[in-house]
Amino acid sequence: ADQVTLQLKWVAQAQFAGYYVAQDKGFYEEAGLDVEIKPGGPDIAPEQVIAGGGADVIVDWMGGALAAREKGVGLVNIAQPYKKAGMELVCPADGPIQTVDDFKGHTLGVWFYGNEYPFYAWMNKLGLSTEGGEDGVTVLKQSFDVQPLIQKQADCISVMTYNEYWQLMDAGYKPEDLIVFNYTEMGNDLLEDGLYTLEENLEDPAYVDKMVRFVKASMKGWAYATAHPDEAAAIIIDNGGQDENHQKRMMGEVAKLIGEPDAKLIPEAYERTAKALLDQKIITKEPEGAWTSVVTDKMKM
Amino acid sequence: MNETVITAQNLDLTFQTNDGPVHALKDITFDIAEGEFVSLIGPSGCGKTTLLRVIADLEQPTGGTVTVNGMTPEEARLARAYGYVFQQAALFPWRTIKDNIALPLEVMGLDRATRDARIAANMELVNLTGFEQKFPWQLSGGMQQRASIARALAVEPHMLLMDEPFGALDEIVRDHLNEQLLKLWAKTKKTVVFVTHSIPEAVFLSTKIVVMSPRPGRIHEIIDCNLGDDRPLDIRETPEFLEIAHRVREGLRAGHSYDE
Amino acid sequence: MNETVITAQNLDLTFQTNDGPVHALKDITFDIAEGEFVSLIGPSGCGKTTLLRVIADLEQPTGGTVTVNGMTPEEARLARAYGYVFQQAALFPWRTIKDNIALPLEVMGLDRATRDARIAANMELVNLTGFEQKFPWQLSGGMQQRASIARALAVEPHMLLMDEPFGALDEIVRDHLNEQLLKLWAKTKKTVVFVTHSIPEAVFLSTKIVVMSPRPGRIHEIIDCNLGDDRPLDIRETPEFLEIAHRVREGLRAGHSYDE
Amino acid sequence: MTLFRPNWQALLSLLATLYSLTAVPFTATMNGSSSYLVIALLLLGAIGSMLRLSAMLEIAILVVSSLGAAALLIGGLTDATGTANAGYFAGLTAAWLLGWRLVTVLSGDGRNLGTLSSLLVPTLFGIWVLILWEAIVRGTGIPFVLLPPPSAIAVRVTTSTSILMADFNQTVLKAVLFGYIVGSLTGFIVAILADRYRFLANGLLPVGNMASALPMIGVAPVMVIWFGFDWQSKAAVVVVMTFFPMLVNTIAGLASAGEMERDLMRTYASTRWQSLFKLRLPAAMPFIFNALKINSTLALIGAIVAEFFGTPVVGMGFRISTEVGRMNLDMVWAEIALAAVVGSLFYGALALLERAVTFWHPSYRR
Amino acid sequence: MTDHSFIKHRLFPVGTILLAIVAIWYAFVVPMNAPFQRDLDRRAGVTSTTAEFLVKTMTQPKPTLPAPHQVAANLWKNTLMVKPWSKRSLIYHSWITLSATLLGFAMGTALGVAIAIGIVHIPALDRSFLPWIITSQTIPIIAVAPMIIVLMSSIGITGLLPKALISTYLSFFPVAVGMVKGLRSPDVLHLDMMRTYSATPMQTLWKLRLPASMPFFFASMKVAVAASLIGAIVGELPTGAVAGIGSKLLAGSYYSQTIDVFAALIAGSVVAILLVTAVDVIGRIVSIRMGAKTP
Ligand SMILES: Nc1ncnc2c1ncn2[C@@H]1O[C@H](COP(=O)(O)OP(=O)(O)OP(=O)(O)O)[C@@H](O)[C@H]1O
Ligand SMILES: Nc1ncnc2c1ncn2[C@@H]1O[C@H](COP(=O)(O)OP(=O)(O)OP(=O)(O)O)[C@@H](O)[C@H]1O
Ligand SMILES: Cc1ncc(C[n+]2csc(CCO)c2C)c(N)n1
Ligand SMILES: [Mg+2]
Ligand SMILES: [Mg+2]
Repeated sequence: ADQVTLQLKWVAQAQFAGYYVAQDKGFYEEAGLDVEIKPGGPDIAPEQVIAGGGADVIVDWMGGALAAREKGVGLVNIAQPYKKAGMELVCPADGPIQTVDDFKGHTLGVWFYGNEYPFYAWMNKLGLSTEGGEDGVTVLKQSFDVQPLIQKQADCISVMTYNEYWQLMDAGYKPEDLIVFNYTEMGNDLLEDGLYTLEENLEDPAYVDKMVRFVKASMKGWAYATAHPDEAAAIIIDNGGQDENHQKRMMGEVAKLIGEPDAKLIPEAYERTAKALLDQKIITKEPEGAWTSVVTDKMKM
Repeated sequence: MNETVITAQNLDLTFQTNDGPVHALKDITFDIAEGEFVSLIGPSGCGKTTLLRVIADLEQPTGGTVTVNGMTPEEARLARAYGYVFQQAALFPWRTIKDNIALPLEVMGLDRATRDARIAANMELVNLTGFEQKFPWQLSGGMQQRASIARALAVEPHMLLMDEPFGALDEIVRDHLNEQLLKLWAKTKKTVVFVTHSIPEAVFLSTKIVVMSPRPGRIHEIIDCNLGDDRPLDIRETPEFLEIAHRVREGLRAGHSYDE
Repeated sequence: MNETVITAQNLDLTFQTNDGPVHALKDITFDIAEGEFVSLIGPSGCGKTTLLRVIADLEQPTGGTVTVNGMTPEEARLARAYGYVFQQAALFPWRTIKDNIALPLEVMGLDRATRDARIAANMELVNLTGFEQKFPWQLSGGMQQRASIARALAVEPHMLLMDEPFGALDEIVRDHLNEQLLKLWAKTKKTVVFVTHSIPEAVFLSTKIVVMSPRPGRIHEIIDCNLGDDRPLDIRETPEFLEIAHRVREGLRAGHSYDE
Repeated sequence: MTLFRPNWQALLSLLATLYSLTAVPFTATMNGSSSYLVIALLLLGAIGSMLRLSAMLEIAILVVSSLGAAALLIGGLTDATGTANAGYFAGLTAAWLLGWRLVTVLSGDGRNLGTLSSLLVPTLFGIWVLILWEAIVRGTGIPFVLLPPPSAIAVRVTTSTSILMADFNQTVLKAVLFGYIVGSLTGFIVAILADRYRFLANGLLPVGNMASALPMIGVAPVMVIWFGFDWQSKAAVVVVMTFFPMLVNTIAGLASAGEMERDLMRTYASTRWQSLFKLRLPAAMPFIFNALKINSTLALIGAIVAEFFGTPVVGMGFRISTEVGRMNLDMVWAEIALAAVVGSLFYGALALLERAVTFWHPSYRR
Repeated sequence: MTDHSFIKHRLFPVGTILLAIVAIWYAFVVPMNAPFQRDLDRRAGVTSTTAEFLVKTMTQPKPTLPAPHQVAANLWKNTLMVKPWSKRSLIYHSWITLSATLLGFAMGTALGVAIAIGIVHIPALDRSFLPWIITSQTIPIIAVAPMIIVLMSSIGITGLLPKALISTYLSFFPVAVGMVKGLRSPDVLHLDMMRTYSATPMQTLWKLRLPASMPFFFASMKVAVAASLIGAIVGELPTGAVAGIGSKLLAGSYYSQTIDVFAALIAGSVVAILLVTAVDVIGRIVSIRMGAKTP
């Protein structure tokens, strides 16, 4: 069977259920693939791993991938399972922030490590300085958890609809206790989990064929996971995930972001993402050839 | 005679070592009166240092009692009843010679002027003037030993415990220091307990000579020695002197393990 | 006479210290023939140790030349031409007495049987039999010094450099070791350079006595000393002996800084 | 006496140079003549260092040949990243061996070059680390996002000085300095107390040993919760990290005074404080400096790691952890270089102070 | 040491200090967890008595600062109630970390000693190397570790070795520095004596420098073994939280499972105690066999 190594962006959790399910259910095997899934973590940059030859495909956010592309890592998006962004900013309802106009002079938490681009793009759009002070916002690099909100170190923090939001629920918040700014709903979303591979490999038709089989099997996995969230959660736990109940909920939320698992990238979403990154000078020139539909096009056949 | 200042009653001391106990002192009994000059003499390893250390409360006897000035050795030590000269110089490497001599004076809380005066006088006495600012490793072995003598004398204690203070010195310096010590003793009526290997030195300096014998360390003989208060160096050629020296030598030889 | 083994020509040595240079040796010139027993005597701090260290290539002279067996001191040291006894015992605290004596023999690569034989013989010689398995701190000062003498003798070198080896020993042991050393010397015709503070010791042992004077260390006088090859201990009462001792004492006194 | 005095570095260098002759030119943009110039320089250095020349002349030849060849080799990579062949690396090895020979000559002749050589030698070593790094990274075309070449880092340092200064201010001047002083001082004071009360020492030392092994990764988030996300929580991490080394070392140092020296103080019936100040603290100084030196590196590392958790958007640790995610590896290495420079200067200053305070220790009287 | 003095000089003082720590810990639990508990109560609209409130602060599932008994219960559950080789067992994770620590420590100690011997004997190394060894330690390895792990896994080195190498990097330094000091610690007199024997540098090393450096060696090994453990834990963070104490810490902190984090911390400390104590005991045995005065 053909070898494929997949590097995830984060630890084993339902965010990546499709791949684990495809693996567990033998979809990859059926497609003649021998897939190794490497979990990520806060210290793993998938872009680095693929540049060093440690992976064939990575799960990455568009922002990080385009930034790496400018640095000479020829990443190309070959599939985009996530149609919507799961990122949002939440603030306690009894806090000082009720609307976007209240941000001035307050502290907002966001993750870094390449996950900060949507936030900065948004602030850029709002015309708010991120240098602190009266007219700007103070940015806090938040830790992995929801403590900054619980401890009231930040007035708002970033959460994923499928993960940290539910940790707040676990911590006793109810939906009505929170003001939520959802990037997708605001139209500020940048593309999240996509599959990327190196440009030079795509010149080889055999490699493209391998990727077609890989993405196809993965999407089969996603479809199965969406249909059987409980089983998917159990598979995640078997692969080192934590907290089965949490994974079930996460599966449900993730399914909403994926919708119909067809892996197609929507060009408008790509354009919006690229523009936002350009506006913030995260990338300096219009990216070219950063996505391709060769794989998804071949999948239909 | 004068009041007793040091008494030992059936002293016994055994060291525990990795290969069995070492019986260092056995059944030691003696009295030392105020103003006496007592020499301890005996073969190497017979327990002279150990005995001096017991008196100074640096070693705990495993049997018997010692009193110093009517107190336990510990109380005497805390009352700063004595000055002690070690067999090795034991100078602090981070202090200059002058500051080493100043050490006990600082501990006693003397003011700088008194300290400086005493340091100068005692460095003069041991002929080290000019070496005030040197560090110990820059001095010869004999010079280090002299610095440590000056350090003990600067304290001006009523009682001096000296462990082979002149061992590393040449004959001339030794003679000189013997005379100085004797003068000091005659003038201040200090009580001195003095460990030495030299029979002439013991006879010249002492009013009483304790001859010890080894394994286990016991008192072999106590020899009275009365050469009068005024002792010029050439007293060492007189018959009385030679007679006492002979007795000490005989005692030493008898207690010694060599059978020649 | 015999072949010359050590020559010094206009030796000069100045130490640099934090408060200025110390002139330790000045214009030292002498010859030592094979089989001679030369004593260095002189006031404390006059440079005896320094001179011995120069011969042993432990100190670099700042002027003049030394040759040892016709070689530079360094070559002689590398050829293991001499054994050295230090003023301090310098035993390794982590080795037992026996292992301390074995040290130079191990360095020389001798096999265990030879080592053990030499160790036993030399421990016997300094009367330390029975203390093989003790560690240095379990021994008295004098015993440590004897162990260090045994260590140097075990090497069986052709030339012995000894820095006050008997300083910490009592008279009886000292006499005993003086006799042993003399026997050894007479038997093996070693060349010995010997630092001492004791005039009788120097006269008893030596064929030549170098009297030094201090600040800066110079040779004051070289006194020949010919008491014949067979010297019982009581030779020390003979007029020839006393006569030489007197000359040494005069020389010492003249070179000394005390003016009594 | 022959004119020829072989040494192993030059001999190996000669071999490597001869091998490199088989692969001219070395890179895509390096022409034959510049490759041969490199070879000529290397031959000059290797042969020159084996002749009985004066030390000065040998040094001069080695400097010119090794550094000259290295400069040409690195220059030969312009627009030719990843095209270096085996001959290129053989030449590089030969130049490096000559550099090693140079260092050996310089340190052997330490006496007549004095302090100059004690600065020169480590500097040369550092220069060679950079040369090899640059040549290997660019010669073999290691991706920038894995390891940037030093030249790129240097460019970044010069273009980002204001960011570096702000990060330095936040991390070093606030967190490290405060934490280092407070942590070391409290460790010292507790050690003095523990020395006074044996009970404390018996209890604290094992606990101290265990705490010093506590991974700071675990402590840092807790500190953020307790002291907020600004520099105070980083300083707290540094306090915790520096406290125990100082405690353990000071206690060991206070116990290091000699038996006889203690006895001496006993005979003076000196008080505890007097023994402490006059004997045991001076004797403990080498140990205390040991702790200060260990702490100087620990403090920096602790503060940087603590910034991986909650932090305002400034600081060396913040920068390192975020710029890795943004693939700005040059910025990451610029911060690492800054940390190394700061840490080395800090350490060097402590070493000088140590020498002044513990001048009497035998290790300075070799 | 007799059994009695062991109790008096070890167990009792250590026990007291640990008790004091636990007491202080409990004292902190209430104020640390109270604000959040108040928020919770307010949002839930309940008012509770002081006693109820106190109990609540000590029984939160994800407390800011877990109470000691919560941690103890977690430890109990994850060590004694599960099979030691199961992935849920802290013993299993501790073993993973311990094995990397030991490998790294062994390599670090060997490297440190080798470097120190080189520095003491070769002037070129002393001058050129020592300053850079010091500089190497000012590099925040913890920041570089992820890159190293990624680099190594890209050339196919995975598993124990990358973690152990980070341990090596952290542990060689204390050993090297301590041993340089130790190898230079012999008395000038002793060195002179070896000179008079015209001993080779090798002989001086074996017979004088190494024995004289033993106290320094063991002191720095204690520091080094602790550093090794930190290195192994740090090395576990970027491997995607698969196994080891580091992965437990990380996994716990993703989901604010503070109790898990503290349990993992304690497991780490226990490993640390075992390691440091082992080095200490070996050090004592060696020092007694080298004739040290026993108290
Ligand atoms: N700390 C110790 N542990 C074990 N044995 C000891 C200790 N100190 C001394 N000894 C032993 O006690 C005996 C007496 O030693 P001490 O130092 O009192 O002799 P000394 O008479 O002073 O000898 P010297 O004239 O050589 O200095 C010796 O046999 C020695 O080995
Ligand atoms: N390392 C040194 N640094 C500075 N001065 C020194 C050093 N070693 C010795 N001296 C000085 O050199 C002089 C001679 O010292 P040396 O040790 O040779 O004397 P000595 O004759 O052996 O004395 P003693 O009989 O007391 O042992 C002394 O004045 C001493 O202070
Ligand atoms: C250092 C760090 N980076 C990101 C996240 C948040 N996070 C959790 S899952 C996820 C989606 C990744 O595909 C993101 C961004 C975090 N908690 N800590
Ligand atoms: Mg004694
Ligand atoms: Mg001398």
